[in-house]
Amino acid sequence: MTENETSAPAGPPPAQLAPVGTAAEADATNAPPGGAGSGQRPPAEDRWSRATKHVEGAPEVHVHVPRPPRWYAVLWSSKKARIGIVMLAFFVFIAIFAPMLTPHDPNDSSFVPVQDPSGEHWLGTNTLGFDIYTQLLFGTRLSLAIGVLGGLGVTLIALLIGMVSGYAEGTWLDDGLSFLTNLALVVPVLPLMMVIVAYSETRGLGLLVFVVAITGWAGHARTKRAQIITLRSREFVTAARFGGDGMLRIVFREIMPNMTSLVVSGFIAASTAAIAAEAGLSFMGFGDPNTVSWGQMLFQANANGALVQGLWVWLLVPGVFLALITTSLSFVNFGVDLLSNAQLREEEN
Amino acid sequence: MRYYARKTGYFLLTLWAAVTLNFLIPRLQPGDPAEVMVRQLTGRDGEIDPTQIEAVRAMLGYADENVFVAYWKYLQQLAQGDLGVSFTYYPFTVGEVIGQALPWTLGLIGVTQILAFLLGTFLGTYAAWRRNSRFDSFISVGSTFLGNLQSFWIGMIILFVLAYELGWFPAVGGYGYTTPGWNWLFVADVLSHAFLPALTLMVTAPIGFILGMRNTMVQELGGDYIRLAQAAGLPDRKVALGYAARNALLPTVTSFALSLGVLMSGSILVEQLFDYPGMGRLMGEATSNRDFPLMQAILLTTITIVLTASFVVDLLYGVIDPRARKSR
Amino acid sequence: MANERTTPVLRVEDLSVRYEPRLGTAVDAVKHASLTVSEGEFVGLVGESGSGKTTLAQAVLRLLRKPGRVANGRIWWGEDDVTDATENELRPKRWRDVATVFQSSMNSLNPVVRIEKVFTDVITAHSDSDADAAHERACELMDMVRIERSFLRMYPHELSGGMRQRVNLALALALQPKLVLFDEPTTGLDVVVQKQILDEIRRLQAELRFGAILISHDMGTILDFSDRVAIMLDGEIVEDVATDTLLTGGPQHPYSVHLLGSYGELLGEDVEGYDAAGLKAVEEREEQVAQIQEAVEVPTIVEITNLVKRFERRRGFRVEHVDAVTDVSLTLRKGEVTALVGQSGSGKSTIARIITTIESPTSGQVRYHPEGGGEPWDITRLNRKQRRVYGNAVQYVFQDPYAALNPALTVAYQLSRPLQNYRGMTKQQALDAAAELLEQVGLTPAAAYLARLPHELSGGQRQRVVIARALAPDPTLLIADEPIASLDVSIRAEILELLQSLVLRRGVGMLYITHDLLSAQMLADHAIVLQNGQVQEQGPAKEVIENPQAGYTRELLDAIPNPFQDRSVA
Amino acid sequence: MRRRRARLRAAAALLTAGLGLSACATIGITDVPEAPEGMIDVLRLPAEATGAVQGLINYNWLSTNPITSTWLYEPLMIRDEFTCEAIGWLATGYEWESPTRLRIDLREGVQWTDGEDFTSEDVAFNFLMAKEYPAADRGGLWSDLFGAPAESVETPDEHTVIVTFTGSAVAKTDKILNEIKIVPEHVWADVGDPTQYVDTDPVSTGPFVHESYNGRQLTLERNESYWNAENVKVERLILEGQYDANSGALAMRNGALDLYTGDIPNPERSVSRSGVEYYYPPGGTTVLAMNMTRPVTGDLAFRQATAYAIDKEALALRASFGIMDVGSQTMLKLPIQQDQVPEQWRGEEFIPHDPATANQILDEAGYAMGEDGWRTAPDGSPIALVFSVQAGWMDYIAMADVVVRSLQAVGIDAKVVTTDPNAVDSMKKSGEYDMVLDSIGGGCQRSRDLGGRLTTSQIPDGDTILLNIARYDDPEVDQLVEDWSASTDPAQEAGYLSEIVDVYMEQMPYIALQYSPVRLIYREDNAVGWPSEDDPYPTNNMLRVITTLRPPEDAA
Repeated sequence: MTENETSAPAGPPPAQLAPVGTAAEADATNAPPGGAGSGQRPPAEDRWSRATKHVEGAPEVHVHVPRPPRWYAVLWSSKKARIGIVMLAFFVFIAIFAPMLTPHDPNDSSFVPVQDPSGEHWLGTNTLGFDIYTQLLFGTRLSLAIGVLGGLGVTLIALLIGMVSGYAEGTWLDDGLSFLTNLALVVPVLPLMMVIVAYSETRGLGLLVFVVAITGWAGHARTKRAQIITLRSREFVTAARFGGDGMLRIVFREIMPNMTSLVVSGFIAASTAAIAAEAGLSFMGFGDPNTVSWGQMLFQANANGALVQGLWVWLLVPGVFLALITTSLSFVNFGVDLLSNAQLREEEN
Repeated sequence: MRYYARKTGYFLLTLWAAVTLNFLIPRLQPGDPAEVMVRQLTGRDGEIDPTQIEAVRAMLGYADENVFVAYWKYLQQLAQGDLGVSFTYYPFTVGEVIGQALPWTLGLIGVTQILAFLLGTFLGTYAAWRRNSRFDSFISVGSTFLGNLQSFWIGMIILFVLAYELGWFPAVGGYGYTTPGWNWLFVADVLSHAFLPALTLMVTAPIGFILGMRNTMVQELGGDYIRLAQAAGLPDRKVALGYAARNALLPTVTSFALSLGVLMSGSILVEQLFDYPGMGRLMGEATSNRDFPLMQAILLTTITIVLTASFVVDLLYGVIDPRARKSR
Repeated sequence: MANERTTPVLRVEDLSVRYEPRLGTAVDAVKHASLTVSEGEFVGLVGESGSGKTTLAQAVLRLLRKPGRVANGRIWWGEDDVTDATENELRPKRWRDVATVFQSSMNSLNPVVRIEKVFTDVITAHSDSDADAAHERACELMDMVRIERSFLRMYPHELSGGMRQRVNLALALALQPKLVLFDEPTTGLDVVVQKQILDEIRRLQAELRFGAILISHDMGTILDFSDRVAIMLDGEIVEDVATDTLLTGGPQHPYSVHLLGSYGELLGEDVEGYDAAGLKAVEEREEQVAQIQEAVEVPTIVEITNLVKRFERRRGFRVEHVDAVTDVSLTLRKGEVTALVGQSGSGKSTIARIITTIESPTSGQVRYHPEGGGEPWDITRLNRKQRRVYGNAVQYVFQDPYAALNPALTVAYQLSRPLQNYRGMTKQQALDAAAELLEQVGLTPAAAYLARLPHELSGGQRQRVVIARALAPDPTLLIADEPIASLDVSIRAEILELLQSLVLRRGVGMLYITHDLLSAQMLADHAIVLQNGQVQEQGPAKEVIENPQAGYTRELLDAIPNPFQDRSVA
Repeated sequence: MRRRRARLRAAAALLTAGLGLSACATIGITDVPEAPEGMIDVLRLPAEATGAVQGLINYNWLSTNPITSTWLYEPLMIRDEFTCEAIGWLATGYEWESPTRLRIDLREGVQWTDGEDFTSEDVAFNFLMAKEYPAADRGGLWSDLFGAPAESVETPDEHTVIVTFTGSAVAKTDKILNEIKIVPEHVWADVGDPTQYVDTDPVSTGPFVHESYNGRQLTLERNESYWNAENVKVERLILEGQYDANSGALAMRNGALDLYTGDIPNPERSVSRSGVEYYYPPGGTTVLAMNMTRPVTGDLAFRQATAYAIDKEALALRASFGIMDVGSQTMLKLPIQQDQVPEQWRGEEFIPHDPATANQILDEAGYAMGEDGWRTAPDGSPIALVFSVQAGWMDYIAMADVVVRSLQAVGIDAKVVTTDPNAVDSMKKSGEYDMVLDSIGGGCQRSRDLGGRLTTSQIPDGDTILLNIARYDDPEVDQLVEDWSASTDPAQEAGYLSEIVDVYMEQMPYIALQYSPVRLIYREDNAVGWPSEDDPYPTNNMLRVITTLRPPEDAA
């Protein structure tokens, strides 16, 4: 959304006329009547404003620019999104400054195992001799990394398949891609994940991202396809075709900017799923034991009988942190939804 | 008519693709079933005995045949309804094994899914109708958080607290000492055993329905026909339930079928945790044992259930939504 | 009874409605509006989009939703002040005192229940009638709006738009309300259907004597129908006079003058105080065309011969054929405007789609005569290079400027793409050329518009950008598909004027597609009247319109209200 | 009485399910009738069938998931893995009359549970059945792996069986005696392929007979006519439920189980406070296998240095919470088998943790320390070893972690890569690895358990997993193992062992880390006489354990 004040000639600042996008208020959403032009110089078309010149005391004509509120303002306006952003910022802070928040190394297993929380070990140590607090802090890094990368992976695949198949709706290409998508939707994800993980010789972030992306794209591709189908029949797309633009340019340059908030919210949802998937996979023993992650902590806690040994913290805290980070993402998504649905802005608080 | 023919054709095509994937996915995993089996007998720290492997291999009778030949055989067997013999439960057939496990999962998942659907749509409807109320924010914030908890984690906590520490419920298994049969003793036994796994699933299962229903309902409430109904002075309850909820239910019904598949996947961990004798556990077991026939059959059953459910929903959709009847 | 007469069915005093969105600045959508409707009175409320008509209607119906609220003033339904009444207090009064017909006929009926159910719901909610009585009443109402009773058993989507709006009308009358509020009840409907519905409303209103408010942006309808007209501008009611006074005595407020004037301009009527010099007189244009035609032989651009387009629709095992276009031939020449007139479904858009190669013809030929002579090309068999040349030569002006511009991209981008694509310009060259184009369509200074996003432009400005974009590749033929249909009355004449000047100045040919014979008469040299895909009549525009031969043409002409004439005749 | 109580309980369960109120968790615990004086009422054990589905009744020990394979059918003899003596069971003794001829002397007076006598015909039937159906040949009697295949089976009298082989087959002794469980000829002769036989009504010789099975809970009753009935003091066994580390520990803790043989991490902390005892005797040795065909790991000096570099104490602490002892490089189970250690290695059974020595060996062998702190191979190429570990195996991962840290401490660059357990197996088969963990069996057929690890005939070819995964290749050792396998003279045993231990100590193809446990976690509320540190005996065969148990009153 470019700012137009800089390019507009001097004149009164553009006033906000109406809430944009309140679909029910057809009157209010449309552009104001004849109220165009820029201050002193009425555009040639506007005969009404020409007419008003003959009348003394006619109201001054403004440039009524119904600019929608800035995206960050919309995001911040939602209480849930606010909480989500703050929580997420908290996790990002931890991830970045983890080494400064703890004196220990997350891979250091030289502590006396099974210590109760103390000044030295805030959450105690686990049976393997790791400092739980330190591992918790450093685990944030992996969760965020997998969230970002997994979300990106899913979004990219979903975009490519969804957009192409949506734009080519009705052709064999779309039939093929849609079929693939529907198939991917019904194939049980967990066995597929297990196969992929089992087939790969090494474990690690890359593999997890791959697994998450390859198993998680279908639903997103479907929504993107649906969205592009509605957008594709819009006249501006036909106009771009008449303007001589090619398919890829139309899809990614003309159509995509109109579904930014959908893409973003899809990305966040995919990130959430990726973080959860990492936890699940790690819990089943498919993770990489060399990395410190919350899923890995849960797995170790479970495999080492944390509950029966009374090490509640070891099991509870990573689980709660996982839920918190995914919740923060979901909350942010509430705000993102407001971007595309102005009606919701008035609903939610 | 054409609509149904197309849908049926699509259903069959997807089924075929799923059947083929079923064949491929298990075979892609590394590991030799005989070795896995012997490893299980000897235990992890034991030494694998080549003589045993030889014998077990001879028993299971699979050969290193060409993949295409194997695929063709598999299709032929499948056409005859023969799913093969399970490696894990040799010499029982896969059919017998699944026959034992399926009712448990269908019972557990079916009941929780239906309960989740009812509870979820009810709460979602109410939250949407009373939107921006305390109840609404409580429901939407609470369910977001709960929905983000890992089901295995919830299960572990529930198991430990309710079963072991407090001892209120039996911890593991599908039933205890009672003899299976249609007597109320057994039914009570089964119910008490199903309670904890069902509770675990119920923490997260309704969340999708709650949020989905709430959102579509809020959307429907902005519709013109709602405004007209309000202008016409129809009672609130009628507007909420007869008008908005009725329309909002349509997309939710579609998601019902798909979420069945998700729930089945999710039940693997929960069933394992509670030693529940259902399909989820069986799947985990078949996978770790490289029990190809069993894995294939379970995947096939799962996919068939999901596909059939969405197929039925597709067909039903015409009944629920009059618009779908003609236009397609 | 005298007492009742003095109590108006609706009284609005000094009403202000304020939108206070949680984001952005608050807006007064309605400012100090006062309006009174007496029993049996028909009041027209006119104003352009964004003037606050609908907001006023919602407020009157007490259906305002957040973030809107009544900031000031009072509303009476009959004798009751309902400004602050609770929903429970309102409920028994609703639909008895005030009923309504909404704009969107498509969505205002519950899509998943049969129509009868909606009737029974409404009737039983307000009376003790049992199901049978309600059914009886529903049947009566259906009779009243002249729809077969069997339609009660149908679902809304099974009805056509006009039918649905009739149902809505019947529904509004279910409880014999004292006032019915019609909020643009015919928007989006076909011209002929529009007329039928409006006639129906008028007949019923005359018969049942309910008070009525008709909200519309269509000056003609309002003037034709109402006893009194209220004109809204920027949330204010600037004029509230009897229709006769408005037409004969002339409006008082300058805006009313402008509105009435630009409406009259299209009809060829003068309104006192309105400067209508914008459009060239038809005669003048005719002369020019005649001159062109005599001087040189006008080159043909596109030639259509015996065009047939048949759509196949499968229903079960049967295949139904719908002939959208049957045996149409026409020639589009340089510098000539051909009008294709017909109501929706007449096949005019299909022809446009075939010319722009979106659809392909079933039979018949569409040939393009390339510039600089040579064999004409069959547009269904263009090679890659020819396709490009053809795409360059034939451009399209869209109906709805709100949909035709990409909301996420700047004017500069959208204008420079065709320039870069067809004319091989660099980015900077394209920008300069884009600015020039903007000047040509009357958007000056161009720099002020280049960086804008579509939502920062008014409707007229948008349509100018759309036209500029169509001109960008320097085409020889413009296909203008209802270019003024979705614009406000006061802008229509201007856009027509612009199109006309472009034809004159640049000598492009134009296929002007419209349902509106009047605008065709103004712009076009040649007119073709289509019905159900068949040509009913064609010839010089002036002749076709002034002296229609086909019954269908006359029907179309009749559908156009002309309050000036009606009044003067009366 | 019993029925009424059950009804009450079910009502409580109904309430529980219906209202979610608390009820007794003991639902599912059956009442058992009291046992006679001096007997144990009941012992509760986890189910043996490992599967999720338990409603399929099959007692056939050859099937992949029998309801029980321990308590009904018995082996001929049980080898004491500590002393290496053979304990008589269905057979009282055996003798290799020549390396190709094995005589087995059967116990007299043994009856099948249907009253028929157990004879040599039964044993011969079992052996011949394995010939006809190779799938049933779990002892490898007729295969040519580890010794020659059998040729014929004779039964000179009712209590003697003689098996002749085509060549020397002494290495098969323990498999034949220990692994094969004898089934009755008069029942099984008619069933066709024994592996496909669904055995729902077992006729056996074991200490227990089946009483009831409801698809989940198996109740076994004492076999009154058992040949060793006087030593079986347990009236009933109830086998039910599958347990993992957590649930197993909890069930042990609250007394729902009397015995658990699965892994419970850190039993000292998790269970022993609640009156649960545990005994983890060594069952074998977990070793670090080095790929002898690769440049660095194939170098003796590097292997020796590695052996010194590894902090095995820390490793045992991490991997088994210090319960298991550090493994001896002699591959013998110390201190139990202390007397079997060859003389030349007495006192040097363990390679000490000595980084200085490790560094010295590396320096001398040309592994130069670079500027960056990492050593390079003698040819100057950088070292980057990959330690492939089975994913999900917590103790293995912990061990690998300690090993890699130890290596890094002496400047060797190595990293742990976790892989699917089956993929690790295929690495072992194909030899595509640097270092893996493996377990060397602690059995008494040492020519096979220790020797097989070093012979070229046991190098896997890629299809089947064999024993020599380090790919140790020495013709002399091949010959040694061959001779040892053919030896029937117990007196020569020590000499062969001494030579083979030399190879382990000097060549170090496998580096001992810690002993792998044979776990036994038990409660003494209902039974005493379990093996323990004070009363050690091997736990590898539960038949032996059950015949040692006594009611607690007896002990008092």
